[in-house]
Amino acid sequence: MRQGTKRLVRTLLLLVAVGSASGCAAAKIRPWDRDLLAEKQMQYIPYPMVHALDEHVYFSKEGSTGGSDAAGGGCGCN
Amino acid sequence: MSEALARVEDYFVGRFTAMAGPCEVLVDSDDRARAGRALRAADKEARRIERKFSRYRSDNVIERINRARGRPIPVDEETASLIDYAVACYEMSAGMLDITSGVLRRVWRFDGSDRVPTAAAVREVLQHVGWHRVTWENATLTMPAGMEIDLGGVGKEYAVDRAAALIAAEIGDSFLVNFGGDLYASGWRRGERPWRVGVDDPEQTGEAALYRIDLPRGGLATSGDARRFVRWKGKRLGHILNPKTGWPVEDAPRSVTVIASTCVEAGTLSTLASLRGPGARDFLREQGVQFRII
Amino acid sequence: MRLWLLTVFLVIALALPAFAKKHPDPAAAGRVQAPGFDLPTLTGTVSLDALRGKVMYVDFWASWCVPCRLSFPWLRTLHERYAAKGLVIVAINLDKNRDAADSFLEDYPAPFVVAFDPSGKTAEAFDVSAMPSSYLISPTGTILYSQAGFDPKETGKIEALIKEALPQ
Amino acid sequence: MQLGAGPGPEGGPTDPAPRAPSIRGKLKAAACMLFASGVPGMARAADAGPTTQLDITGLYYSEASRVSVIEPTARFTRLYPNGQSFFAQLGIDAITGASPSGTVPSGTTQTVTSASGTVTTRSASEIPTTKFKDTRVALDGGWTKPFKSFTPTLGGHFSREKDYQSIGANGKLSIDFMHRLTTLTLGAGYNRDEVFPVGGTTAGFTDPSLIIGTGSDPKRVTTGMVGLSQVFTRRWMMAMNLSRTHEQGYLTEPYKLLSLVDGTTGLTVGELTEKRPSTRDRTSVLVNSVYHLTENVIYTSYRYYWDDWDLRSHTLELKYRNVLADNTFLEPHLRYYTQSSSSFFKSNLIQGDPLPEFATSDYRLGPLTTVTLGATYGFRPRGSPGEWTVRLEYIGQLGDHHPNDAVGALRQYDLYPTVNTGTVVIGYHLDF
Repeated sequence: MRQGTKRLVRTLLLLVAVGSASGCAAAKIRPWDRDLLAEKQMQYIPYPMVHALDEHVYFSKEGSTGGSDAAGGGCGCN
Repeated sequence: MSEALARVEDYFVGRFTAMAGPCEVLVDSDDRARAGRALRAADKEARRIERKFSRYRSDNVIERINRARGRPIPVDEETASLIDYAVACYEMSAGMLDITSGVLRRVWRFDGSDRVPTAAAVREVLQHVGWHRVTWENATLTMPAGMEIDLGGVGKEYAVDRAAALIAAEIGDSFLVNFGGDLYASGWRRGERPWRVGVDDPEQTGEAALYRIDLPRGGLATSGDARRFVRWKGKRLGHILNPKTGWPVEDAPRSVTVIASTCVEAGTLSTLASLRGPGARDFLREQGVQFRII
Repeated sequence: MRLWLLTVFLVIALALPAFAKKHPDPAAAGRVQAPGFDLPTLTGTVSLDALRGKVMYVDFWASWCVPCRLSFPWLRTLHERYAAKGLVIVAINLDKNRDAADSFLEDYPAPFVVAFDPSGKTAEAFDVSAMPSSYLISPTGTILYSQAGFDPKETGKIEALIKEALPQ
Repeated sequence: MQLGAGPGPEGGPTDPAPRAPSIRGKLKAAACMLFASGVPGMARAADAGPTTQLDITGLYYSEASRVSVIEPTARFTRLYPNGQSFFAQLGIDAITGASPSGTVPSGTTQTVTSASGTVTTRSASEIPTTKFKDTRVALDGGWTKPFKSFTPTLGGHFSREKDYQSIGANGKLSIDFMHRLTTLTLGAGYNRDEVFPVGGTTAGFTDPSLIIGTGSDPKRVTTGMVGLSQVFTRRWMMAMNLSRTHEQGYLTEPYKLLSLVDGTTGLTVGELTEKRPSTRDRTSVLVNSVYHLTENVIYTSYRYYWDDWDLRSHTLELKYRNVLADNTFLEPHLRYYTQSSSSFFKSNLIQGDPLPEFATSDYRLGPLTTVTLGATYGFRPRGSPGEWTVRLEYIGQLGDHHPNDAVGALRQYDLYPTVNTGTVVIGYHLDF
């Protein structure tokens, strides 16, 4: 397998391992304990529009892309 | 909240402005926190009803109905029950209490001058007045283009009773709600004292109270407004309009104050009385309610 | 592309348990005793025993729970319609911070009984699995019906159950 | 109506109440109907109507003596009681300024006319830049609806500028399990970008004036994403996202050039267009954590990125949301980014050497470090509705000033000077 794909599989397995391990650790959070989690700030992207601006700025200033959402491309930033 | 809460003698007075007028909540208690909760409940309900039913707002059900140009408009349960109440008043008053009569203000300006619309102008507006032109069934209103409904009349009194119901659920103390003169008292104050209400003289609104009424429990409303009238052929015509003729009711009393079990009933009775002009006193005596006519 | 198929397959396998719904056992309705509680309210205290003989509708809610905003107006309707016929609604608040509950109650005034259980021990006793959760309790203290979450389309069915449980 | 409710003189005479009423009885019934019908103050749960949200953001981005961008964006979102929502968004970018053309300092004073018609004079040691001015319009839309244990999301994108058009769509499916403590998200996106450079497209390594075509040249971008989010405690949740992008088609930057220099003196002999591969597979793994203290919130994220152009990058981001008095907040923000250069990055081509398969001197594919420092202040002005946020940021980009493949006179010049950028983002949110 090409070097990139090998790395991808390794990351994938890591992802699954983290997922299942964490699943049982968090069993004791009850529905009424979700007060903080329900807050608007408790999101990975609390301000989606500002996040989109940042993605656009760094996409046109650096060589990397992606990470949090699948929407990509869309500008001839020369 | 922008309202203010002050201690007066042995009760609390909370004031705020809503429905284009001064609003007050009086709570016969020493507990400031409870008075505050009562005040907040009244303030919130007054604003909610104003937002929902005021003719001056551009984003509510009244606006949707008045802009429908003939299309049927389904309404929510609260609006439906208010319209049902208005229809009951329309039938009870043989068409004299009509929520579609608001458009008459397009031709009438009660600014104390002697400007009076022409008969033709009145006739033209009257084509857009009359509940009989409206179809109202299973909570859907269909009204010909050019017509408008106005729930402002009953709206303020409804807000008083609604606010009172919410305060009663909030605190046990006796209280009094006063939205711009329409009020409701929940019961006897401590020490078996009634709420004493001053009714001002229509000529100098705002100055000395002409007389006082004891109001232990129930609604009080006043119809007639000293400042809105025209002079015509030496006669003073008040702003109470007869929806059938499109003309002010002749010799309507300048102010009719009625006490009834709820503010809504008091308001409707006072308006019905005013519409009878000189017959107002006999009408109210026949209804067996406490009232004052000037 | 083979790799992506592997990923998708793996993911589906992992996600399957999510769809195995836990159905409450309908046959148990009416036989399970409701756990007791004795909680402070706005004006005093409320307990299950004190309300024995009355049909109760217990609703667990919190200020930060969005469906609870939708359920409160409906609870008010139930109160307005059936309080006189003997229905007692007890809305148990699970907020950890009382101010949040108070400001919610300002926006959604509650004419029915509101109790406060910041520790959540009553919710634990009722094994509440979602927010809000509500339980219809018979005069003898047994759970006639339980509803996890709030679904406007279910309100008709619950109202019918309440009418049935109330003394005719 | 002056209300004197205090103890006053004995009440005035009121008329007595004689015979049984007729209208009053009917009126009482009607009033009871009004209040008894369970109407007070509430819409039935089912018809709590939809609400609308307005979000406006304005970006002002300015690189010292280079590019400046003004980007206002407005978004309308319609929210329904069952959680479903639509949004439509319009964004406009106005870009002006100059960006490095890719060529090295010529060592002599020169004037240059560029494809988009502007003339610049340049001193010997100055990095050659091409001036441009462009306006880009972007339209976005989206829909989502939460079901019992999964939430689909769909989105669409269209953007158009003078020499570039992009049409795209993306979809996501989030599946909740373990009582919504674990959420798996699958995402896919497709973008079709078309490049129609001013002056036509050029072949690689040719004279910039040699035009091979004027038609548009598509670039297809497909992305796939799988993410796992886990709530660990009442205060802490973490997510890991793996995303993979495949780009195919015209990936070369139309205006980027390479200098052909004399192998010993380093003086410019000529300029060639750059050449990049026609495919690119890009992968990134992002780990994201949100931790809620008593009132404040800490956001940390790390991304590792790699692609088959041999470019590797690390990105570390820290934000600390500090809640202040009467719902204002201050959120300081640090971002550190470093990337290794792609395999075909060169600062120039040597005359006489055999041409490589690919080559670019675009600093964005070379060794690069970006440091961003900034803070966001959020507040709700008393009396006026809606929430405002203002963010000020400094972005510093440091390349490799003296690359080791520089020859002759070029060794003394700073071929990749540090770029300092300031940005201001103003945000406004309104529920109505």
